[in-house]
Amino acid sequence: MSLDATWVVDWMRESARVLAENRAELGALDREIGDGDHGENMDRGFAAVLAGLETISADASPGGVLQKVAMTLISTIGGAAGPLYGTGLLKASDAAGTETQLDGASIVALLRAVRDGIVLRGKAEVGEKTMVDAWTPAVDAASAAESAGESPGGILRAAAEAASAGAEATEPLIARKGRASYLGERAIGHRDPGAQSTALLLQAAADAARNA
Amino acid sequence: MSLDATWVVDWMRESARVLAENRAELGALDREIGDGDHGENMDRGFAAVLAGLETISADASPGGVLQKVAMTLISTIGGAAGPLYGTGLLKASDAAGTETQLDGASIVALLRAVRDGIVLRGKAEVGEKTMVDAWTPAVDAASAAESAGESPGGILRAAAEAASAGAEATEPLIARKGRASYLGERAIGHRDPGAQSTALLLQAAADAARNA
Amino acid sequence: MKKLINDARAVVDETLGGLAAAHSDILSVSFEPRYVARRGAPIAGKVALVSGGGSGHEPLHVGFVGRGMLDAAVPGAIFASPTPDLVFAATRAVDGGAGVLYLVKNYTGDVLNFETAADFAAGAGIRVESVLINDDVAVEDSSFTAGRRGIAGAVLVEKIAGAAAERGDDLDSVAAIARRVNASMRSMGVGLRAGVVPYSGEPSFTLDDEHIEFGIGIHGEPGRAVIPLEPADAIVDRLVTAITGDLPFVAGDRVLLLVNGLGGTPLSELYIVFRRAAQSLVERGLAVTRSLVGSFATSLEMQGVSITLLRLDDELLELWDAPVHTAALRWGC
Amino acid sequence: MKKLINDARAVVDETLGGLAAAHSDILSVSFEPRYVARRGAPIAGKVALVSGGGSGHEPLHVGFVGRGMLDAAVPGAIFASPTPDLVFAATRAVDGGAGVLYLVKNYTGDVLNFETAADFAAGAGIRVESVLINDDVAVEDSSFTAGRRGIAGAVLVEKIAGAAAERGDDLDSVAAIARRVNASMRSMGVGLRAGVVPYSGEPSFTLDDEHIEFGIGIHGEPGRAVIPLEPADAIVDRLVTAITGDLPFVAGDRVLLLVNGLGGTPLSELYIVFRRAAQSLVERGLAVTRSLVGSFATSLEMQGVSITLLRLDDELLELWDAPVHTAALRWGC
Ligand SMILES: Nc1ncnc2c1ncn2[C@@H]1O[C@H](COP(=O)(O)OP(=O)(O)O)[C@@H](O)[C@H]1O
Ligand SMILES: Nc1ncnc2c1ncn2[C@@H]1O[C@H](COP(=O)(O)OP(=O)(O)O)[C@@H](O)[C@H]1O
Ligand SMILES: [Mg+2]
Ligand SMILES: [Mg+2]
Ligand SMILES: [Mg+2]
Ligand SMILES: [Mg+2]
Repeated sequence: MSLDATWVVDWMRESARVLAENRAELGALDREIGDGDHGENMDRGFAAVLAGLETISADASPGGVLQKVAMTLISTIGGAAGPLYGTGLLKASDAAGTETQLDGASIVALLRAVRDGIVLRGKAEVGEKTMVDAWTPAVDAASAAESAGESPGGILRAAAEAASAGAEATEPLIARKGRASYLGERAIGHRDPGAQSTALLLQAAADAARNA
Repeated sequence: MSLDATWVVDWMRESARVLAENRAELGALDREIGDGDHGENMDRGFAAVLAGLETISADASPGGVLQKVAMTLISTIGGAAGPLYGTGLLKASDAAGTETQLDGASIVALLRAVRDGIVLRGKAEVGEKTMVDAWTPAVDAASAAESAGESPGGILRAAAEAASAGAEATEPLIARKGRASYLGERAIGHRDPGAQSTALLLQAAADAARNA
Repeated sequence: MKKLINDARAVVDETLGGLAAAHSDILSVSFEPRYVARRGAPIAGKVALVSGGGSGHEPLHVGFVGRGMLDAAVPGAIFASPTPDLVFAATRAVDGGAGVLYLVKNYTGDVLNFETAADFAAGAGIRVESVLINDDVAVEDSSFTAGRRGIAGAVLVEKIAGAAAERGDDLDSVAAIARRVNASMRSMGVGLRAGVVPYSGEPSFTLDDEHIEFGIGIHGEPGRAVIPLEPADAIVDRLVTAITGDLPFVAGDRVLLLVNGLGGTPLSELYIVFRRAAQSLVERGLAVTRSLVGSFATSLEMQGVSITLLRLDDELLELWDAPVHTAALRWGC
Repeated sequence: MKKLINDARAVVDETLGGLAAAHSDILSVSFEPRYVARRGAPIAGKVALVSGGGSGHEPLHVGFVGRGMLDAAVPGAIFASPTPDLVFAATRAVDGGAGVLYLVKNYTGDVLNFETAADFAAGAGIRVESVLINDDVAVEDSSFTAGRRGIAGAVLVEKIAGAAAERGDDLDSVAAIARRVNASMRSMGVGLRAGVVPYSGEPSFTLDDEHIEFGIGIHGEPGRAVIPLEPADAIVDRLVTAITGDLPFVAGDRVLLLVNGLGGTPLSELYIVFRRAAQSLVERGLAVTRSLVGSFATSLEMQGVSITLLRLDDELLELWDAPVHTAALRWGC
């Protein structure tokens, strides 16, 4: 079984939907330990992505769609999340190359490329209370699921679950990167907004692969 | 029976006390239909008067004391009330002249001079919701009491009662002078702060003549 | 009450202390008697401009002392007109022999106190002229009120009359220019949330979250009505309609547009207001020839804005553009 | 939420619309792509200065575009760094062939977005240098944080580097001056009440009536601690101690003292703060050689203040005094 460009398009549509739905919640998380704009930033970026999907050509590859999405995010999100998600998806686009069908191993490579792109730009390590704390367990879980012979859908569901757990696990942490790092101990008890948006994005990826 | 400079001094001391006590209340009245500073202005002015009384010479006449008080008020109250009360008391000082003892007729003349001084400066007529609405009935009541043969103390008590009623009677009025005039109908239901401070001042005058 | 102050009664003196420390090149502060004078005053042969009024409206008037504007400002207690002895002291300090012009916002207290000061000055042989500033169209100018209030338009009168004095006009001429500016301008404001008077700790008025005071005064005095909060453009249109209809301003007029914050309004909102005001004036055929945006005549930390429109002619324009160097307004030098 | 706005999402564009209408002599606004450029840019042979960052801090940076300061400012959404394509568009619009200097406040978002823009510019053959501004001593500069934040000191860097570019310094020299200013200055602020972010309608933090945030950031980010509200002088002393101890500033230093309002603080309070800050610097033997008081780097209508201290040398002083003509800062012309 494999996923094609339609999955990427569905993933982005679903992402736009859930980010709009969770705009206020992400904003509230960011207000607690940041500057309150994360929900607005993500919603603005994915609304632009959604608009851009209208004009995607029918024969676009998964990598082609991802590149367009990445460029849109870079030029619409702003803040820290824009370059981070943008670079991540750009790297994912590179990883997907010109393939038209993504098998399990390609899916894992794609997720790993996102994570590595984010780390490349943001230099955050695991445990520093950023979106990396959702991406890294997600990549690990995806890799394990693939090794265990799961389908692409199963791999994405494993990634989504791990990202969600990873986001939750940022709550007791002290932040070392981003705006929340200024809080010291006062960050404890609050979930990282970027880790939470990552969990939403990966849940959207799994939901878009519902039947795969 | 008559009143001397000691009465004027006691009147001013008592005024300083009750104005300090009613600072917040006068401020609240002025906040409703003015700019909220009347309590502060009166308290500042009479605190300065109180300090000035320390250095009054033992042989000062009532008119002399009133002149010093008037000058102090003019140079410390500011706002509308400063020149109005100041001019009023300056005229009262003129009315008292060099007399050392004020009989009933002199007391009435003194009160009338205050009222006339205020009207001269402020041009307010009765019914325009200003301190004139307390002074005018006070002067009329004092005059009537004097005609009826009342003592100076009795005259001042009559004036105080009428001023108090006059202040209360400003509540249903629309203002035509001062800051409250901008309110139109919205001034209805609020007591004029200057009329209220006049009522306090005349009550202080009566209290200072408690035994006369 | 949350304020960066020490003692409610020391607010005015300590503000002046900071002003003196920050702007010693422009002005000096006398604390006893209390007034602010232009550095170098008196200037022999120059008409001296003196203004003042209650404090709490900073930078008005103290921030407008300096070259090309005021020779002295006399700040009273918060919202209370200064007393005549202080105005007189300032008058004596800055009179350069060519007479003194009082610029007085039309409030009973200011009028009476400056009147008395003018009497003192006359007694001391100083020639004084007074010009009343009453630009606020919120208030009906009728025998049923104390007359129109003076609000942010004071800044324009001070700037332009100051320039006239600086170029050497005599007292009558400077007074005539000041009266011309006053007669050629109209203002009106709205209040969203009151400032808190330091000595009472209470807001000067209260409004719920859905209402604004249309026609607010700079002491928090009420205006025409409490109306529902609307989008900025709708509010601006109401203000512009009231202002332009009053003079009236007509198509072809060149105007100066001042959008003035009342103390607690962020600059971004002032520009949003300016944007619509300028649009709406252009729609009416007026030419917005000069602009000023900022918080110049405030009411403590009140949230709100006022709009002032001045009809310009060549002379007023030239005087407006003339160099000015004060704490709050500076150009050309 | 009570604001003079029309649509929460239109706040930035409409603010710029007002800015363009009010200051067409100084600047022009491009809406699509969105940036503000100095009128007359590009200026051939002059190093161009570009800054930017999230909106909501007005007049920073858009109010500092003009002669002797920025060639372009790129405002992002409220509190969100602008995207690289916009910074790149502004870069292309103002590059006069002598290279472009990016002045970037140290926030992860700004750093990353300007970094990408610099890559784009390199690709287009435009030489770009970047200088990070990180004056806020509230935040520890350690490997455990994203590093010190850039706050009101940005105004000083923009003014002084702008003057260096104006006198014809080359890119490396202007960058060196900007770095010198940044290295010679320290800032810190306190917040009393948060601004309300238009799109959420929520205050960016909440504090009860008895507490303040000591070391507040200009996005309402927390600082060192929530402490009880104290008299202004005590708060100022805390800030001055933190700031002077950090560089450190020592007796004999000539300094520029900037007291910056955070948006909703009345000018009178800024002067009260200035008064004590100047006193306390003098007590430490410092010479307050230049002063600036006003709301320059704000956080919507936040109530609070920041203090910035810059150690001056003859060259910085000369560049500070050089003519500047922008919407929010003007002298010498
Ligand atoms: N250096 C970094 N590496 C990885 N993620 C980061 C880094 N800095 C910030 N982030 C992520 O970005 C999120 C904030 O994004 P957003 O609110 O949109 O931007 P900003 O902080 O500029 O307002 C944080 O919650 C965190 O997950
Ligand atoms: N023209 C006037 N004639 C008589 N009294 C007046 C006049 N104008 C105002 N007042 C009185 O002054 C009072 C207000 O005084 P105050 O608050 O101290 O001054 P301000 O109005 O300048 O703030 C009013 O309540 C009113 O009684
Ligand atoms: Mg954020
Ligand atoms: Mg009053
Ligand atoms: Mg008053
Ligand atoms: Mg942000």
